[in-house]
Amino acid sequence: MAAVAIQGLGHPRKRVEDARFIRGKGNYIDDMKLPGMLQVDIVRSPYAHAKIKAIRTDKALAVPGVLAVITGETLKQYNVHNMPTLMSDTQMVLPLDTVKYQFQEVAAVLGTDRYTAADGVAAVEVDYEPLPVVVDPFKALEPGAPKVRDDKESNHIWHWEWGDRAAADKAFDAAEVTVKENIYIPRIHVASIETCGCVAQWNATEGHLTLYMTTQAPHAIRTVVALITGHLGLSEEKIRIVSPDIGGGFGGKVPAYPGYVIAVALSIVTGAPVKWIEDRTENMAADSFGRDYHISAELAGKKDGTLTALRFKTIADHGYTDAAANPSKMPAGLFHIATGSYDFKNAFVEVDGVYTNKPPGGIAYRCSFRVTEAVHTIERMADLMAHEVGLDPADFRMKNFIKPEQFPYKSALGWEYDSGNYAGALQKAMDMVGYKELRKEQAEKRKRGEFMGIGISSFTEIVGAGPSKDFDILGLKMFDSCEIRVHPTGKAIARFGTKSQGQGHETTYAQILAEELGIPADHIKIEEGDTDTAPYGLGTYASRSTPTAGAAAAMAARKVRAKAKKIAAHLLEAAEEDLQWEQGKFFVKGSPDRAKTIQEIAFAAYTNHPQGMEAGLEAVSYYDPPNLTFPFGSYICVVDIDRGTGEVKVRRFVAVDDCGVRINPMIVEGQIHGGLAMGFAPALMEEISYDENGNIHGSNFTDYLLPTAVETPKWETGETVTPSPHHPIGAKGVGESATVGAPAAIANAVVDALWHLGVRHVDIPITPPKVWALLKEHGAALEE
Amino acid sequence: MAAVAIQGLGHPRKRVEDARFIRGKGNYIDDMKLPGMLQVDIVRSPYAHAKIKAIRTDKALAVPGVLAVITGETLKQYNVHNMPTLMSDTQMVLPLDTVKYQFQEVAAVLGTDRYTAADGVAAVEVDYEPLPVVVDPFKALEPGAPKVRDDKESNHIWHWEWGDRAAADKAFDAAEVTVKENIYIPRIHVASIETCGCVAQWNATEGHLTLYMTTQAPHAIRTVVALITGHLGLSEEKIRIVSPDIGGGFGGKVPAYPGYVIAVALSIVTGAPVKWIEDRTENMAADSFGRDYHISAELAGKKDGTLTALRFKTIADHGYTDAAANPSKMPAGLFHIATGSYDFKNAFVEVDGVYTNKPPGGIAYRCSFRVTEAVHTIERMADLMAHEVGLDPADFRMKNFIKPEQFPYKSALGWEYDSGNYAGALQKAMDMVGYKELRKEQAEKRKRGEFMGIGISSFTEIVGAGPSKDFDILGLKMFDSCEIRVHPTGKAIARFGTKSQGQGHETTYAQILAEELGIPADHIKIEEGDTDTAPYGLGTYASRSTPTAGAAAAMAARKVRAKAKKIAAHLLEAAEEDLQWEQGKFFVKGSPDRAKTIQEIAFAAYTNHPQGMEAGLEAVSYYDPPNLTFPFGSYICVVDIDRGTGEVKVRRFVAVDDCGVRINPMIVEGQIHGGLAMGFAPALMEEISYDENGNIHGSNFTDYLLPTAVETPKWETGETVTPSPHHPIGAKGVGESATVGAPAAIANAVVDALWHLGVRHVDIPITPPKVWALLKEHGAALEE
Amino acid sequence: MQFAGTVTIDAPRAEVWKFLTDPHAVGRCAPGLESLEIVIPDKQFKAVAAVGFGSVSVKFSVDVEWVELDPPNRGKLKGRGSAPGSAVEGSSEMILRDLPNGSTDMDWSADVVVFGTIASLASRLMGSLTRRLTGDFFNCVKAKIEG
Amino acid sequence: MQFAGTVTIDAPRAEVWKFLTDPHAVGRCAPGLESLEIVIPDKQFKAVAAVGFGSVSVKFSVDVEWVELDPPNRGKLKGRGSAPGSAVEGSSEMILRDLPNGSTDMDWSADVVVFGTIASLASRLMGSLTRRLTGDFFNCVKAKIEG
Repeated sequence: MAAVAIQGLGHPRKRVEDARFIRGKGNYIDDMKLPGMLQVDIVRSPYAHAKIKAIRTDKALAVPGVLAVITGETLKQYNVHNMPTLMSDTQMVLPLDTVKYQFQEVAAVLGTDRYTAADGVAAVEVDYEPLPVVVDPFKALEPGAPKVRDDKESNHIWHWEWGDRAAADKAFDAAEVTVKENIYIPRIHVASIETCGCVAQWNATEGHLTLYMTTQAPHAIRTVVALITGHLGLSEEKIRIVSPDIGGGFGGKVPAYPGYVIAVALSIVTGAPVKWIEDRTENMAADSFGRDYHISAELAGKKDGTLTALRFKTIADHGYTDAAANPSKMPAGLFHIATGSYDFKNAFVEVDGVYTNKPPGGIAYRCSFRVTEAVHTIERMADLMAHEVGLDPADFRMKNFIKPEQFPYKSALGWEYDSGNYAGALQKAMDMVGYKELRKEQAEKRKRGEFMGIGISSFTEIVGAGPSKDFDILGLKMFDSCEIRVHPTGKAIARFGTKSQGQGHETTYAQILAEELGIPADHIKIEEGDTDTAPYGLGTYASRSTPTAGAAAAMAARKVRAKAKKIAAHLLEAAEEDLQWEQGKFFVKGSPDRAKTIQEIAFAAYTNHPQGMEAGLEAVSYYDPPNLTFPFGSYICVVDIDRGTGEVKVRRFVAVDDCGVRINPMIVEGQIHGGLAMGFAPALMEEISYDENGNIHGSNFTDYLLPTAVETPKWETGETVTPSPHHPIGAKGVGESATVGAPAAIANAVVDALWHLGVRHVDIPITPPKVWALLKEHGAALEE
Repeated sequence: MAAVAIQGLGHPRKRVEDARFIRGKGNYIDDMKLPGMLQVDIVRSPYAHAKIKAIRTDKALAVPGVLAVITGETLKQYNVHNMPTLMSDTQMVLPLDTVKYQFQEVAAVLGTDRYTAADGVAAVEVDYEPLPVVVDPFKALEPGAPKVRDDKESNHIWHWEWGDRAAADKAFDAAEVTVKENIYIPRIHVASIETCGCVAQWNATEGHLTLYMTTQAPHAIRTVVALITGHLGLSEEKIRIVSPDIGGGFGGKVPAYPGYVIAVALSIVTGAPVKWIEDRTENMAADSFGRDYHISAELAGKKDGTLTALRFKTIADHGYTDAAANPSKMPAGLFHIATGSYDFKNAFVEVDGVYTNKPPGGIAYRCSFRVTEAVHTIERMADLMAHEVGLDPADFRMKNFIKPEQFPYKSALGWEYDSGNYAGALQKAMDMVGYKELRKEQAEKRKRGEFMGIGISSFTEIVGAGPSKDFDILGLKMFDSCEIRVHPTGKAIARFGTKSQGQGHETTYAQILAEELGIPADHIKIEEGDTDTAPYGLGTYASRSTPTAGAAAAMAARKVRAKAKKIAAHLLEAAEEDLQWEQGKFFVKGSPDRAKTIQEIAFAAYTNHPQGMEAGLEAVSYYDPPNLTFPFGSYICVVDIDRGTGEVKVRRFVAVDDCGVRINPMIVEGQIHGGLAMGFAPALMEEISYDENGNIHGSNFTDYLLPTAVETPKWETGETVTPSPHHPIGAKGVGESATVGAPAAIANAVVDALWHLGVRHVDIPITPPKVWALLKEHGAALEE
Repeated sequence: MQFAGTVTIDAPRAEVWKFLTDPHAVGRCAPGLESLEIVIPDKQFKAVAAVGFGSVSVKFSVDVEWVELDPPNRGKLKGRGSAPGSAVEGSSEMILRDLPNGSTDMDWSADVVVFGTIASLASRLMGSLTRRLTGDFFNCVKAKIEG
Repeated sequence: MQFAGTVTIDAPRAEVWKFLTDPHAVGRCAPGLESLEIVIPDKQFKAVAAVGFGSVSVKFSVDVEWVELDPPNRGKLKGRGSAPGSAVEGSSEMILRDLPNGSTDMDWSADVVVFGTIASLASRLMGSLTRRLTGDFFNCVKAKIEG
């Protein structure tokens, strides 16, 4: 057989998971069919706020094949009608007496199959008494506003602030120039193509629960389930969470939803496996949303364009319960990355969380805990200030960037940026796009009455949560893990506490291990998502897999290599210190032919290890990152605006990303393409809104506009490489960069196109009607 | 909730696996039904030796639902028509041209279900040309005997010897007394209630094989499969062996049988899961047998009864291929434990392996590699010598036992016995049974012409293979392993390289861990049998689980405890050296209230570990035992013989076992009861024999007599406890002691009953016809 | 959603009044009406009607109550209905005026709020659909009264 | 297994010979015979017969050959048969002698070896079964010839 290539770092290895995905052989939750499996479907509230006066189940129970209807009262017997959120708030599983948002779970119907259960749901009769609804967080904060939560003092959840308020205020008072804007980052939904679901399988004989579920964080879910159900005797060793293939996560599959608890409860009661799968509307209307931040942003600076201070004040709409998926100590996530790529001396941010009659949340939309909100705001504001002081937005950025020599850089809001070369990335993007020529073209077109805009976004992310000192979820430190076992024949299996949802972990983790051990990546099986087998980890979200579990992979591999060296010394009858490593083998210094390959060493680990050494060749690493990583990039977007329709046409989009060392350039490229599409979408198309009665708009793909290949622009990508100094392989994570960075480039381009009309800001999504109205307001619309 | 009891060592904890077994919820191979699963059935040879002239498959392929018929020619295309045995001999998977024993696999039929496949098997037409058959190993060694193997020089496989031949011969020459006897330990079958089988599941998309099979040694099987199929690209990381619940192993489920390879090949070709399950006759007639040792035994001694030397010469019938499941360097297993419990200064044993036209083998029948053969022989011979020198067999044994103060004791055949108190065990058995009164009763009955016998067996076993220096299987060292992971809530999961077949590992391993960690056994989930998850181990047989994996459990737990101590020190803000362990917690010396429980420490391991320490609380141990363990015991059997029928009635059976520290006395008791039944059975009932044409007798439960509750005597058990000095918890293993020790006690009792007639030996099984014939020969039979 | 309009019916006010306050009479013009039950005459009735909104079709059970009845001048009713996953609340008022030519003018207005699936799935369609349904309804009423 | 016996048939030797060397004639007495095919007259024939041994029932295809034929004195045949998982081999000889009363004595002997499932599953039953079957067979032959 020909030698198998090692395919370590930097190799554009084809995604091994695609072998099954492109053949339709993936194993998603809804593919699971267990013998005797039942199906649950959920009765949901048409009202956003109502008292439940009665739930009549007799007609539902008369539907052939309907086995049970359960309500909050049923669950209350076991004290599982409520559950804690990841932010230690309370969320109803099924209500006892009131519903708090439209499409909230009201009752659950168990049937022999999905159709039967749905028929049962249609036959459940619920009497509601509508209650006053509040959907606007500002109104929710007004005195006398309808109270969302009976168990709370008011609709104000928490106030959180970061930075030095007094110093910031002082800097503003002293500022030569200030700009201010109200920016709304609307509520959107991750809209994974696979909705959420689970199959709960209770083994009554063993008192053991297997819960197959679409979760991004299986271990955390296990511990949470154990903490919730401990009083029922369902302790942690009796719970196995299995997260099979996941058809998109993006943050939406971090929380636990009521459907999971309901399926588990019904499986325990019936002894049969119970499946719960959301339909599209349930997914869009009842799962945790993303964003919904109302930001009042101010920048201060000098006339020459030097930024001096930042003040952001935010109202965060959390819906009816604070079910955000954030590190527990950070109620507004990492929003305090708001100083972005700029060297601010003074900064202050504050956020107030508010209850409204909307679904619980929020989670990140493919972003590391509110980083998009921060990036969008600072990048929009940077453009405002640039224009205000009369600088080209590119020049303005170059002037204010943190300089390469300033790293590690301590921001005014407390973060220690690990590494960066912001000017390098922007310059590369400008070169790629032909910035100067575009500005010339724009000026010419403006003369002709054509609206062309150029937008820049020079974002800095903060990912890889996180160092155990500060980062935890319900107390669980945000380390992540890798276990590797090398088999006698030199092949290996490795497991991780993370869970790929499309990121390609099976491919890239093997490459890290291959790089470190010299075992071909094709000979390393990667597994995740089974709490019985994977080492404990906090899961995949917030671009943390490479920074944490990827680092753990390298560290575990190095432990294996250390043992391998001892075995090699034994086999070669040499001193350890006389051995030298060359990818895939140890040899005696100066005698390259006196060598033992990693495969020979592996066999010896089971057949001829030194007496006194334990057999086996394996290691585990629980990696506690010393810091976060700070990927960055500069995106430049060129738009043309149709004066007749208001349509924004993205003509060019250049994305230069710097995510440190690239494990698999092809996968990085793919992640960026996907991320750009998910930055483009909320910039121009996606939004979930509510009418004054709490009726959702955007609960289906007719109303909630996902971009398809038809709408999506052609992306032009480039790279710079500034390794993370503290990550074992210098990688930073890239899964979310483009989602975070893209919207501001598009919005800035649109405003840039309309600036001369007097337009200073447009909230995303920048839809044709919105643009057309602006054009019309400024007398620039073409009308028939 | 009430506190959960820890249930550590010595606790008669109920078997947790019984929850599923007694409810019919066990998960055995034949319970597995995978979607689209096909079934294979096997065409077998009616001849013990024949040339295959033609295999006609057309009628079989015409059976509706029959999908394929494969032969050796099919497999030869992939070079998998032969496979290596564990003794590096060659075994046919399917023959190309000749069959070598009756019921050998000839072709395989794949059908949509078991019935279809069986119909296909009946429709395959095979033309045979019968060849000369040799079933007697002595005849096989004669010049001109039919040659069993075309690829070998002769029917002689190997010669193996141990000890000092010259010194032994010299001692015999100088002996005052010698005794000699030819003893046949017949071929028997483990006859597990569950036959062998597998479900092979090839995933063509991933190039991955999952093989669910009834194996006692999953990891070794995986490596062997990888070594066999490496040339086909099926490498070790792409093979997962899962051994589900096993309905009895006893050694018979250590080897790989052709059916497994056939099922795998057919799954790979069809892409569908393929099940193969033996029927009873296939299991009895084609799987590896046990024993079949023809031993010519001699002892030398002084007139006062002092033993001086031992010489055993053995012809070992291995059938058509040497597929014995022994440590690879030991072709006759541990037969050189033949000096037993006695202090021999000189000993020599030799064994010659021989091919015959019989099924391949052999494996141990619930015994640690030929130990029963050795024990039966030395214990029968001890009785002969005792009678020869006119000593009571008990007194004779007491005189010759290795004394407690001699341990560790180096035997003349090279073993280092770890610990023992043989006289103590025998004395206890004698007290329990009332030995002196029985001898009186016997004398009185003999006067009345009644035949009553008292038999003693003071056996010493050798188990727990084994130290890596000497013990390997195909090079793989015979360590075993435990991995333990403690979850945040202080519950745990632990996995082992062994595989319970009824031994109760799920119960006892948890007790060892509970003892060491103070985590209640009920909070520790135990798993084995999945090569993807369990650490590498050599499997369960030869009473090795407690000596190796049980030791690994204790060692892994102690590693966990060492880390727990560091965390406790952090939590208590105390120095490690000031902490004291008390089962389940660490406390500050002198301040018992300044304590952290293991559960608190576990939570801290994920939520509040010291900075710089990795998160998690887990450890792996691959335990390389420094020595074997040497359980022992003394059994006394009292029989009455029916002069009219020859029936041997076991009136009393006292079994005093010393297996060192008892982890779970109830399980030890159960193991002894089961072992005694499996000692009783071959002593009186079980045998597989062949006629001169190679037709098997004993291929079904009508001809092969398993004892039921009706036949089985009432056992009286007792214990002494002599811990193993080198095992972490002092345990020795007990699963096979009774099987090994019981037959000699019964045989000795029968000979004792008939000694005065001149009977000196009866080969087992001591069936009524055999006894009646002896009685008749000596004029003592009652005839109508 | 609020709707209003005026319909001129070529019939005397009393006749128009009689027709419009008789649920069974009006019911014949109600689109998708499946059943009608008078609970308290001139006070309360129940109706079941199937309505299709685009791809969504639901059957509403509606409880209707006359909250004002000033024969033959002015009537006002309120209703609340529910369907699986949806609900509707609304009120409607009519004022009859004699026309010189013996005909009657009816000024009508309605205020309808929908909740749930219908609201979220079919909101884009609601306005035009409602216009079409009310148009059909009043044409029918006119035709029936005018005979 | 070896069997032998003598049967006295109340018929002339030639007649007995003729019957016993006619497979179709003898076949009528063969237990479980399902088909019979003459391959070479007076030399070779094939038979298919179902035989039950205790719980085991198998259908044997047997090839039979006359290896000696000395009419009307002595005949010897050999056969080999197979069934799924089983095989049988055997030979049989008959010697006819005139009796003074015009009857014929037939001395017969048979040597049968079985292999495979039948041998291993049914060996305990084989002796008694064979005795019963041969008894039935010769009673039938006697009856048929004596007519």
